[in-house]
Amino acid sequence: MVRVTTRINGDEVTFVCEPDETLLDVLRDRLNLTGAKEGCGTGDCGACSVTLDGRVVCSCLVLGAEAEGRQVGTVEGIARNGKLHPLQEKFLEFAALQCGVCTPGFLVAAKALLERNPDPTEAEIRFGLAGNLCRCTGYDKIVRAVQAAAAAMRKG
Amino acid sequence: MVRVKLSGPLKVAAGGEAELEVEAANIHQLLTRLAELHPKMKPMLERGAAVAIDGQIYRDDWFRAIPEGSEVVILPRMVGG
Amino acid sequence: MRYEAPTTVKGAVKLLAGKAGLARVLAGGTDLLVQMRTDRVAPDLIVDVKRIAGMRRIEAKAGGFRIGAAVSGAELGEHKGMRKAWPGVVEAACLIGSTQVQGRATLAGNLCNASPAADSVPALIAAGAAVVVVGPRGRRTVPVEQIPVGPGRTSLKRGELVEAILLPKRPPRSGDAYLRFIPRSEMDIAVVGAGVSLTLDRQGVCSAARVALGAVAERVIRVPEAEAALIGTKVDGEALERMAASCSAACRPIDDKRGTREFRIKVAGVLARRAAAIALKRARGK
Amino acid sequence: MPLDAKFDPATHHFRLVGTRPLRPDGYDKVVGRARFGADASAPGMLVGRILRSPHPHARIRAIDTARAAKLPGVKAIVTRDDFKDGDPSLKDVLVNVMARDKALYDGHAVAAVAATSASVARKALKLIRVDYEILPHVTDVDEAMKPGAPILHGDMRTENIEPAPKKASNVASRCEFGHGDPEQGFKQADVVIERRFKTEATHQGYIEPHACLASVGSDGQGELWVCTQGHYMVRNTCAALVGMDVSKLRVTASEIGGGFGGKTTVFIEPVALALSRKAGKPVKLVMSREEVFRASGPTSSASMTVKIGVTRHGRITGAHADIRFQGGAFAGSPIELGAMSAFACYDLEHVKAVGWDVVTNRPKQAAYRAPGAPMVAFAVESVLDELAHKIGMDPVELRLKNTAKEGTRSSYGPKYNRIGLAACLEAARRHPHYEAPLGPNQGRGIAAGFWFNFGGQTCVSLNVNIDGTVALAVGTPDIGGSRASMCMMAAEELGIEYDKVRAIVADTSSLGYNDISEGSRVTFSTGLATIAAARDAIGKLCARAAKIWGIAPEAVVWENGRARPAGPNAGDFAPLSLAEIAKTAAKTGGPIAGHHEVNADGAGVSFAVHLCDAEVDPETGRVTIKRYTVVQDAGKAIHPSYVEGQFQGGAAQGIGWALNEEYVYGRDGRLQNPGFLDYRIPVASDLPMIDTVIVEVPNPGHPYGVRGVGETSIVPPLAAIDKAKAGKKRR
Repeated sequence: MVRVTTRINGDEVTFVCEPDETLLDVLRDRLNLTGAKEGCGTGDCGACSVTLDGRVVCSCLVLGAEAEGRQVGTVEGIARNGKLHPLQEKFLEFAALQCGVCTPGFLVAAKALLERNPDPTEAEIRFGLAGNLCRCTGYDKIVRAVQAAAAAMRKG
Repeated sequence: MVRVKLSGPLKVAAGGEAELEVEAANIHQLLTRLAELHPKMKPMLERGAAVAIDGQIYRDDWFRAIPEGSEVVILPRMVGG
Repeated sequence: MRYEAPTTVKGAVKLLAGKAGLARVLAGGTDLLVQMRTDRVAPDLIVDVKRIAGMRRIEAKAGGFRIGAAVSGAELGEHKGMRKAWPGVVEAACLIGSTQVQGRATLAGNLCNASPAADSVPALIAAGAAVVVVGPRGRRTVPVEQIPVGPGRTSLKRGELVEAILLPKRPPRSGDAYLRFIPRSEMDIAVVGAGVSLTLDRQGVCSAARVALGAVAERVIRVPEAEAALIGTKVDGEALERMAASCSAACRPIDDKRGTREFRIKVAGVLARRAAAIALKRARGK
Repeated sequence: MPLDAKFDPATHHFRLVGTRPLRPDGYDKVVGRARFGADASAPGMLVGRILRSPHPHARIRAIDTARAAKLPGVKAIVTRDDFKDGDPSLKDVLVNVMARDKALYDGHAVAAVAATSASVARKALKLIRVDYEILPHVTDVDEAMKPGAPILHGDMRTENIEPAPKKASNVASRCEFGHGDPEQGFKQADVVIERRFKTEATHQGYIEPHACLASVGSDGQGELWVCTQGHYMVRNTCAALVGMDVSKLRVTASEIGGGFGGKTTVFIEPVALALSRKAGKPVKLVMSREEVFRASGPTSSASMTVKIGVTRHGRITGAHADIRFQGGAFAGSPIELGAMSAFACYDLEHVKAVGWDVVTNRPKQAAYRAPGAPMVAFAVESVLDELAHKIGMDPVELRLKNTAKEGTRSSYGPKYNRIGLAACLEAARRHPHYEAPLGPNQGRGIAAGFWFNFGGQTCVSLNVNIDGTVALAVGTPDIGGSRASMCMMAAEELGIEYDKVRAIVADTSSLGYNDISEGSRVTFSTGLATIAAARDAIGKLCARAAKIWGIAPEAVVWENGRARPAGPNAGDFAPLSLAEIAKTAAKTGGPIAGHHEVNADGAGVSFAVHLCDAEVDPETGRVTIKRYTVVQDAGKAIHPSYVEGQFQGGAAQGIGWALNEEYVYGRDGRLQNPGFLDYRIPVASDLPMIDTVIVEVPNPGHPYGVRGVGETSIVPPLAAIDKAKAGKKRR
């Protein structure tokens, strides 16, 4: 077993895990943060997206042990003090989710995208989010929600 | 008397007849009568059949009345995704 | 299984060379963790090299670059100097997987995974890149094309790991490019990949060229005939066609779920030609 | 409860229906709080894992679990011996859940373990020894039909052919639909085209793998948490397979991460229950993505021959289809639906569709959005397009000339009621997309599609709370925003605000039986039942008001959320709001609730027309979808955003099917691409925005005119994209 101390959504967390256990399994099974989902376990769907030191990654392709001393961000940390992030608001307003299982991954990835590129083109959004699979929406409403959130965030 | 149109497996079970006339006032009577007339139909009807009366499809509705002179078609029971 | 995150190269080499059974280097982990999950590899020891100083850095060196083995594709893509000097290499690295994979995957990992379809490898070979290999017997510098020897197999010896990738100084009037064919627009493994780098003299005549193809043989191959078809020409339509034909002729691909032999042979030429056209534009400073 | 003849949903002013409020489950889903199948846990929970056959066809001589059982941490192992034969109608389901004498496909379950951790469970699987006798296999539908093909089931005789065959075959049955005589029709044609088509199997590709948490005690009572489209189906099926009383198994439907038909049967649930019963502890069982591809229910693959004849003036004189579906290792492909839907868009005098249901060494197919229809529409619409080209007629014009309309005898038997195909064709032709210029290497395709839509058993309970809010309990898992539509319909009827109604999906012990969320039935049937339950509650609310006022109940009417005397003769009383009546409910007779139980019929068929522009790289053949428009009849759109979402989602799945999605089997009979890397569903950068046009031709079978919208949208894309790819400007 490995003992790991890390920060998750700003809070210091210490956990123990198997050396081959993924960060996704640690988050879900040990820390009860089930917002990140396992859709494939092989980095092909993005449902388990989290940020690691501000960069979006698939938590199924990160070992729990690697989180030592790092900053982890999950969907549970996007709303602050009960207030939804503009992306969360626009996802609801634009009906950008149907089943909602890919939504946490999309929100984490879209937030990271907008932090690096506050005014993305449609193509930049589509390519930037190509690692997040959605099977319900055909992406149309997701892209529109991200565009609207970006506009709202630029206005401040 | 009700004129019933058959297709698919039911037509085969009725010895190739595409249309039958049976005495029935509702769907239950119709299905019972058909199974009596053509015992080969019985397992198919039990497995599930839908009945269209004047274009309206009923999947299960034994006591749905069949108006005189209406058009009746028996179909396989359908499922969706 | 044991997980270790040494902070020095020496420490890493010692771990890898130890009697730990099967040891694997963990850089980005985007191949290794998938292989572990699908039971293709069950290491006894994982050596995470991301805490080694120097492994996470890109350094400008003698006009070229030294890219630490744990530098991610995203970090490479954000490096202005690399983007300007070797856009083909950067583009190839940034084609691997998704934004999420980009945040982790490394050039060194892509190379050492030794897939014939690795996107960054044809671009690195075309760029004339080399790797610094470090092991129990010290350091050696090896051209990129000598690392993979077959699907999943490298020339690295027990206890050795790649420490850095070296990109040479870009000669004046040079350009590089990488293109691949995938059925979707993202997220697929290359069905065919083509990397081209070329240099023009002052008259616009091609004085040097390197061409490499991915997913058309048991490993990424360099195609000297295609290079020869460009050198000494103005990289006009005719030269490009001859280069494309040489590329197709050099292919020895397999039929698999991702593409047929026939398709790969044909498209290898098409992509090499298109990549050369982009490299030419870049060499002309456009 | 049909549409009231005096009520026209097209002109009626709805207060809420047709608006776009936020969905009630939305907040939980954007903050990561929504609980899906794999998100539940229980104290002392074990981890379940399933051992699967690596062989496509093999006799299982013996299974030795002794070594695995000795591994510390292993708490239960189940094999075929733990599942006894029972209800014969569930035999195939049972054999699919756990292999009996033979493994019938790559991925077929042969044993399962429950252990204290995932790593122990994984190790235990490796210690189970299965003695296989490898048998020849077949995975292709045409190969499986040939004489001499490896036979899957020694007792299978082709049904519905005369004389009944004596020899075993992989052809489970034949079916036939249509009327008239196509041969006669072809003689009247100026042009007759016959073409053969093949389509590979695809997968629903829901992002959430199958997952459940089972807990069975030695008292025989059980609880099951599961992601499913139909938790009542899960309850009834599992109770039968595992041998429990239906009343003792309580099933709760988790939030569901996509289904599209793939979660309309059971796979792991009976296994988890059996493991839990044996171990005496809760067991969580979650499929990996690889298991989802290898061992859940993909679609049929199809082989089809379609022949259509037309006159120079564009009248279809005859149509014939011969359709062969393999549906995996068991009978039951959606061949009848495929054959019935083949020519459903057209008004034909001579039409016939013959279907063959074939078994192969592949996983048992499950429903996928309009099961059976997309591949057949691909064949039929492609031939029609070619005919239009040949006679020099606009393809929309050709379809309009032959379009099915009210009174048309459908190719599957009944005459159509009011339908919207012509309206969709006209709307497509009017759409700016239809005449927009095309760039180089671009082509435009158009195709029509049809789906039946279903109703089914539905039970709804609506409770008026003390503060004037309303709790609505439905029994159809919400697979795409249906709770929002239900709240809207209830609030519309009750005359209260949308956010005063809260809808939940009740567990199987809290509400009566409901059929599966399938067949585009939820907004139709659960909506219909919700409206009826609201009207039931209104009746009771009016009765309470009557009591309070001391007048006859018939003298009270409900208007704008308030009870008021029907007229001056009834008395002069200030109207009572729902909240006011609710507040005194305890003193006026107790709780106020509305209920409705129905087996809904009259779902109303739906049609769509799709337009697609594609660009083809002339050297590599790579296809890019440049523009896409969906025109579809929704009857009445309750929440237009989610109607559009269904249109767009179905189109995207159809685009994936048309371009890159397919099951690839190797010569060894093993699935070569059991993952999202090589089973390539569309990613965001593969698609353009998908324009939608909602056509509203009211369905006479629903009080607001609703038609199901979930499935039709996957039917036209295969043909539309194929034509667009062909590169000619065939509008």
